[in-house]
Amino acid sequence: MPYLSLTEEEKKAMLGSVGVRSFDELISDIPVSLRDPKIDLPSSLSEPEVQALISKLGRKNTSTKDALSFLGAGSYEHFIPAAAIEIVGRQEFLTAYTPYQPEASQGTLQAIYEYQSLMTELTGLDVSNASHYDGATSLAEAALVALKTTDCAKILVARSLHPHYRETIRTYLAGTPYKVEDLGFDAHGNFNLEELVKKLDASVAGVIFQTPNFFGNIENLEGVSERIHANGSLMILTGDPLSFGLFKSPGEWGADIAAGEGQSLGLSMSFGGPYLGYFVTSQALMRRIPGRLAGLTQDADGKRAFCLTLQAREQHIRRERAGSNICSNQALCALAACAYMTLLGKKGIREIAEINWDRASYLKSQISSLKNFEVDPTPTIFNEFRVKSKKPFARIEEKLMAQGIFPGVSLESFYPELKDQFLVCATETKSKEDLDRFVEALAQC
Amino acid sequence: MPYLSLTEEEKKAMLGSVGVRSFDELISDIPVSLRDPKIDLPSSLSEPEVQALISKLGRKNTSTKDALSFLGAGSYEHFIPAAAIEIVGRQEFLTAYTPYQPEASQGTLQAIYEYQSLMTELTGLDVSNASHYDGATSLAEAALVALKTTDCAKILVARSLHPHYRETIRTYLAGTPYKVEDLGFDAHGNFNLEELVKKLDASVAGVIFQTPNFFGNIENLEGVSERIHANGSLMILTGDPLSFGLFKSPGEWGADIAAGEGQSLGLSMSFGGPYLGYFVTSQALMRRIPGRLAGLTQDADGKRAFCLTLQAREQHIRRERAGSNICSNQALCALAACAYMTLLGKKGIREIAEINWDRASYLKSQISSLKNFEVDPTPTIFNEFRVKSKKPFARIEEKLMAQGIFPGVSLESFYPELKDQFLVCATETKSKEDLDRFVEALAQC
Amino acid sequence: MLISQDDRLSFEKSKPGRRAVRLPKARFSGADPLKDIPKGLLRQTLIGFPEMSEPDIVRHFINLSRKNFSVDTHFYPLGSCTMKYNPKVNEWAARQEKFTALHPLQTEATAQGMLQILWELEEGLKEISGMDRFTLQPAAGAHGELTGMMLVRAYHASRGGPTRTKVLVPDSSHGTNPASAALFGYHVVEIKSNAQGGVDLEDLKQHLDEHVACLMLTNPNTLGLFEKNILEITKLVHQCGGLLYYDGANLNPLLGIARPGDMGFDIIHINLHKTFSTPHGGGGPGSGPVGVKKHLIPFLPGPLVEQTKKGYGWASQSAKSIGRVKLFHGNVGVMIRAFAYLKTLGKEGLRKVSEAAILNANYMKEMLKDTFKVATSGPCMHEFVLSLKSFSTQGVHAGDVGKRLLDYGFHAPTVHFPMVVPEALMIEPTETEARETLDLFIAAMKEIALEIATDPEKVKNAPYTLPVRRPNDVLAARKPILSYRDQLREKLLAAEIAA
Amino acid sequence: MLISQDDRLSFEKSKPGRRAVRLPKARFSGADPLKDIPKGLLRQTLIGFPEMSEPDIVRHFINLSRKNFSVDTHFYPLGSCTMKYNPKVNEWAARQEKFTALHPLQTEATAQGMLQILWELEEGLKEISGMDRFTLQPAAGAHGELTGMMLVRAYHASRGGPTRTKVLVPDSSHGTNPASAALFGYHVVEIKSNAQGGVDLEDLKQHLDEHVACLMLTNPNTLGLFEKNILEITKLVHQCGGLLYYDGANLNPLLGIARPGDMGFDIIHINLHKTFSTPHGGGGPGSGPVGVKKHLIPFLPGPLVEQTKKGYGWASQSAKSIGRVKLFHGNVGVMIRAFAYLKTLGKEGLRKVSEAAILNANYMKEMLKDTFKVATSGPCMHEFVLSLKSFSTQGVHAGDVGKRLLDYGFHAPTVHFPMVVPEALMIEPTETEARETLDLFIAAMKEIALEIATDPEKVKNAPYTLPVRRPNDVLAARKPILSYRDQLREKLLAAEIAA
Ligand SMILES: Cc1ncc(COP(=O)(O)O)c(C=O)c1O
Ligand SMILES: Cc1ncc(COP(=O)(O)O)c(C=O)c1O
Repeated sequence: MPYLSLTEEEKKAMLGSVGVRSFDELISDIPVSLRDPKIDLPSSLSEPEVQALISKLGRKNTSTKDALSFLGAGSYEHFIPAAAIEIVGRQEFLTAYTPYQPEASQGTLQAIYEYQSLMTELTGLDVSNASHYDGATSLAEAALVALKTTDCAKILVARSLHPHYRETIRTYLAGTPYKVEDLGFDAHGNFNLEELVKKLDASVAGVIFQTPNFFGNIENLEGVSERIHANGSLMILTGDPLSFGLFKSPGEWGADIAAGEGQSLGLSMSFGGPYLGYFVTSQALMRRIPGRLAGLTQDADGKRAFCLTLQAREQHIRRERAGSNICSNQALCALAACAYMTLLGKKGIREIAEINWDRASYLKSQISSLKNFEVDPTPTIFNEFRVKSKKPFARIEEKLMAQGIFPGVSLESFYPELKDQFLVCATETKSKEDLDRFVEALAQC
Repeated sequence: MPYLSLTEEEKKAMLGSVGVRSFDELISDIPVSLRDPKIDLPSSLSEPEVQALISKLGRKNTSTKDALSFLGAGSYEHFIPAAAIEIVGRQEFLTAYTPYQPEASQGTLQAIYEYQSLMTELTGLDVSNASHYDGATSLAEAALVALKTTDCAKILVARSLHPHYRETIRTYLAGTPYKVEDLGFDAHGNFNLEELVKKLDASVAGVIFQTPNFFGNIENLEGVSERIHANGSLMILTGDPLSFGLFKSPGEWGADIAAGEGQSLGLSMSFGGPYLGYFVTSQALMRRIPGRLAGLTQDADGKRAFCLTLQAREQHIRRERAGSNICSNQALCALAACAYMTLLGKKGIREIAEINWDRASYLKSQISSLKNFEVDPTPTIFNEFRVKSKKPFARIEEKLMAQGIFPGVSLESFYPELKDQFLVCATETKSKEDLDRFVEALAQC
Repeated sequence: MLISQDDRLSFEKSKPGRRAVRLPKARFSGADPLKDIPKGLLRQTLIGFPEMSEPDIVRHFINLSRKNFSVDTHFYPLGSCTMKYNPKVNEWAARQEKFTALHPLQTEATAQGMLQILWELEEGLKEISGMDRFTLQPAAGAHGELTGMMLVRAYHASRGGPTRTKVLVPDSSHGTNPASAALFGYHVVEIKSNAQGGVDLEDLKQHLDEHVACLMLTNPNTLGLFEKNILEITKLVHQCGGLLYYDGANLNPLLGIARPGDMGFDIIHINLHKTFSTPHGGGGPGSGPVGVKKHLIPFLPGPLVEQTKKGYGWASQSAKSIGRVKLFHGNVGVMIRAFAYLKTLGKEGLRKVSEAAILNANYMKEMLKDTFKVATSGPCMHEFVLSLKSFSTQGVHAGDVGKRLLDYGFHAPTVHFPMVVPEALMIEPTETEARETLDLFIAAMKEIALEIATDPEKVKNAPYTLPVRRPNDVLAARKPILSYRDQLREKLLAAEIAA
Repeated sequence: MLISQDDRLSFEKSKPGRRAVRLPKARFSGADPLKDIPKGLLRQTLIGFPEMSEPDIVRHFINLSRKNFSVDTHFYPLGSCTMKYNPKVNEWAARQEKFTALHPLQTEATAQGMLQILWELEEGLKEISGMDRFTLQPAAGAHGELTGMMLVRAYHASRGGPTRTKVLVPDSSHGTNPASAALFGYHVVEIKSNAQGGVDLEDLKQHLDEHVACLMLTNPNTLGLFEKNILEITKLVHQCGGLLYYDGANLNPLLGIARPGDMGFDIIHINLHKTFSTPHGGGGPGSGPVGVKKHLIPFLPGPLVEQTKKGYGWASQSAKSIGRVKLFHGNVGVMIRAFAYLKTLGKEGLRKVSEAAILNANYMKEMLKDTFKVATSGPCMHEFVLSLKSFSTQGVHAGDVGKRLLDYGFHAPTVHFPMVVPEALMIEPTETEARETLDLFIAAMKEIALEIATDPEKVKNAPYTLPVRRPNDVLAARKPILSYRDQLREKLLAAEIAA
């Protein structure tokens, strides 16, 4: 093992210092019947061999850099500033742990504090935690917060919420006394106000919407929070935070909690993780927030300092009475998002949203004009939209894949009723030539 | 420009502070006729566009990771430990300059000192500089040191020295009173002792050999230094330092100067640079050494400290009387080599040489058995050897390239007499399957 | 001055009109957001974002990083966290574009290399732990525990019988154990530790009945002791129909030595960010794969990777599955690192790791035991706990010693945990540390003991060499300032009060 | 303690039997080096290499890095070195495997992207400098100068006529200028500076004759002044048959404002590691492309990139070429960075850079001029020089002020250069620094001036906040210890003397 440093001589000497004759004396508590299991693993590889293996396995993948990809559906291909990558690679950030010792962790703590500050700005809410695992788990914990805060039993969930989020919420609540109920969507893929009004009753702890929703639509949530609040329930919003630079933020819609996935803020797609769960609430819910919080305070010499705070909420203090069980979070991903948002800055965070909207709008109008494809013109979109193919989608996909194009995510596997429909996503990574090439390829189908 | 920070307001205020009404007043010394040249450049690209452009240009290359490469001839494909890459990427190493202020540069200085220490060990000589530009320039400066030290006019250069090194030496000495004369090689590609003895006369300042030489042969230099020294000349050796882990070092051969290319010590091939010129001498030549030197000393509090030393040799002190004009060197490449050698360590530095020798030996014996190719069995090799094809090499190359194999470097362009001969190199990066695939492809030719 | 004293926030360094990253100017659609998007959907203002230049942003964050202790710069013997070296080749692997640029919903055919890694990682975890199948979805240890509790519930539910409402945890257990069980609605029952620090068998027996859903155990426990009676414990719990959950945070000393699966555990999570050497990232991301024995496989969250004739693919989800616990496939980037580590480790490496981890801990314990009270007797596994209660007379607490260690260039051990030991200092050196480092740490500890005897104030007010000294956490919690906007509000308030 | 105090050398941390990187065990050839290689060719011993574990090596180097000042962590106003921000996207570009894994002797067809970069970089340099063709081979500025001298000699030789043996350099020139000329056998003649700091025309004229091979000039010169008389100077030298060499180290303030080619220069080098933002790497690598006017193109070192119908390729070498000055194609990795910068800069960026560089320098000069004597009058270009002679009465030298600045968190300016100014402090802020940074530096300088007045010893003994204080360079030079082996030898000697 290249990562060990004790030499045989040292081992002998140290065993001597410990006062045992053999290593086995140190593990005498382990029943002999358990010891020395037969473990069938390949032999150790040296670093050149590991590098060669990884390269070989890499070549077995066709990445979105090899192909022209229009996949989205919760994981987005975006430009990441080189400076953000270097910052995240700093060994002192990468190989530290949770800042339990604030004196030895002011770097991590200040960065988290800045992340929290940026997320409150972006979502238009008051208090952000230091990160959650991902969008799905963050939303599931938001549901729990709503259930516990209101002491009600039911969560209403829009069916236009990302199917993985919906499934995760159900998994979290299955086998508990809590219930989850769906809210349907209309022909355009938007949520249904009447249905909401009908279902809002005393049992409802919270309502969860996504905007832009899973179909890419920007939801019009005018008047929704008033109705939900009038019912004594909480409004929980999720959505791609990159869209908040251009479209109304959860705070502006009147949400109590914004919880969701922050991958588009400077994280690579990486086959699905690690991503970044964001969790931001109103002031009123501050002490209900799950996870770490970095706070500002003074040190013993009156100097400004940062530390973890409100730890009394957490498992390591409160154990079974903790609001959440989260311990390790996604700190490095939050740092990446912090660096990303700082690098884009006030103007950039709006521009990037505009450019995404522009690319998708262009692509949408181009595809609209194709004979064999239909696009609903009604919804306002961000960077993703629904396309209906007149031919079987599997055939379309096969044809485009052969040309090095990933055409989009099939909707049928998530919504059996949406036959031959697929989600197409276009971000700032696509040039006009890329989009035209895609349209041309579709036209040939 | 994303790298600027003055806002328009600040600019105005600062012009005010300076006491001028317009920027142009600041450049009034520049003749008006010179100002505002028409410059025809493309428009500025944003970072996403630069990234896309670089990726696109990258895809126009077939790299040695895309193909199976047996190219060597002075630039070698080697495994680089990931730890070395991270160390070299540390921003405090990367974005500092020459350690003029030792208090603010102990990191760079100690690393250079360790590099110097490692290079003296590896070459078996006494004093290493902090780096030179590359093998060719380092060797050219070694020739100058010999000429100036001995006050003689001629340098003898083995023709089996890398052709680029030979050409660079000639360029450096052209138009000066100094002369360069070749020493031929025998049928095996080894230097010719009789010729050397004949040419060693009072005019000879130094003799330059390479081992392993350009053909990959380990030269037997037994008794050579004695003859050169008896003539009052200096012996200058060059060669791949990676081979010194297994084969006799310049110091052991009696060389006065070891100067050459250190790329194989942890630097990527990068289409030819940046590489690392090493320059190591005997104690006697210490004050003749070109370039920076880091030395050990004490600070004002008696603490151990490092600083640049013997600066009186250098251009910034001695101007036209300096021994060399070098200012910026290849410090970061020296750091890479330092990290590489430290990571390989005492055992690794020998093993890596053995493995290279093993791979090339295996390949050599496999190719020997092919009908259409000849390999001279006589020379002892390191990781490279000469192959003679019975068919035109251009045809062979074309065929192999079509299969994604770079078969090696043609020798004819360097030595017209070596028709259809080529250099084949196999390092630790090649698996048995790789080598067998190459042999199989050659067998089909 | 090696580290910038300009510790202002990015927000405070901002100036209107500055900008770092520029974006493409070209627009393709001809549409105008202000005209073509309904006004009611548009964001009104976004005033709070900072405006800085790229050079200043880079300097800002690089200087921040320099204020951290980390494994790459400091010895970091934080007990229960296994702060071992994070190999650089793992980072290199995870950063390859061939993995970072993979979309999670790509077709199987275009991700064969990736799927193979997930498959082989699972195979390796199975072998090492003695379990039969793993889900790689959970994002961390606590997430694994939660997943485990769901599996426990689903399993019992599928079998009918009495409702099992109790989850047993030792009083020395990690906080996430009771929290995970409680979060999922279980009634948590604490089992006492015996005098040696292990599970008190008598107390355990008293709580064993048909309402026990499961016992959660970390073994070695948080005192660094292997549960001598482990086989009896698992037997007892099984006998009353309960399941056994293994908190794998402390698996490092067992590699190649013993397997939780062989001990009788039904469910286990493994922290890839501990035993499998992936970096802790200032708090995460981690990865907490959950492994189960055969009888629990149908309940695992899906999808799982399977090997078919065509290569690797996603198995269709079992009807009994609890359902997914996370978006997509888990923290894949972390898994790639763990995979590279597994390959480096190989068969031969396992025992070398665990033996060195155990030897290092025992060596330190032995060298410190004359100066400090060790909470347990006999050899320890990969970590051990000191009790600093005797220093209370000088008014010095475990936390103070931790702070003082920072001045000596060492990260503090875990302090005041486990709670069963008063004034606990929990030390885990890990296997990657050299003996010289341990010796320097031991010397520092002895020096501090001397300081406590001669000048306790010095220790109580430490540290002295760091950017800040003892941030006031009471103040922080009383008047939480959690964002720059909170700061501005505070300032405004203060100004109003002053006026 | 943020930075490790274990500053032992790797050699001193070594212990027999430790090891970091492991290598493959398999051998293919069946050969045994000890048997199959003639004994006389084998290395006998290699005892001096260190033996360390990977975790310790990483910690060693990361801690070393933390002892450095650098652009990414500190303001670094080192005059004449253009320590501007090194954009991260350039690093990203240069580290792409598609470039790092290219062999220099690959066929042209397999390196089209690479060759295009070299071509377009050359095109950009030509436009910006007003020259007609560039060689990219030279590895640094000084190497470019040497190449320039070779071109000068070859050019004159090709024309016959009197032997031209003299190279003129101003007395304010950088040390590499006279050194480069002398290295190549030229007789170096220093031209005096006039009262304003420019070239003294009268002195120049006195030295102009048919033996003048060339005048080397940096413009703006090292005092930060643009040579007002530049057109007359180049005319005069041309009239006597000499060539004009432009040291492009100071090109940064001229981007888009004026071009050396238009001034009449025949040969120029450009430091990509200055004006083109590539990092300095602790001393290198740099890159010093050399550009020439048409009449000198045939003499350039080959090979050059050319554009053909098939794409890009290597032009065959001209018969008059001086021949190559370096292995392969120069420091290509540095060129990729410069190329990315050039693309970012674009037409629009040029003037923004130079204007900000000039404005920043003038602002600093203006704010400091009441406290310190400025060596020149009137506006400066991108840098300026202070003369601290007046502090000699307190025994304080320019170097002392530089040291004291380190305590304030700023890298020292260039000290004691140019030599024409007594007690010179040469300050180059560059365009990438924010006004706040300049203001902090200005305040520190004024504070130091106060300290000199009230407590000069404080300044003379600075710095106080860094790992070491004033290493003794006299001692270092008197008894050079340049390697660990030297250290061991010294120790042995000392022991013998003691015995
Ligand atoms: C014993 C034990 N269990 C569980 C956990 C929780 O793991 P995670 O932080 O990955 O959620 C930890 C983490 O420190 C631990 O030490
Ligand atoms: C004016 C001037 N000329 C030439 C040089 C030499 O350049 P290099 O260090 O790249 O060889 C420098 C470097 O500092 C310089 O400032």
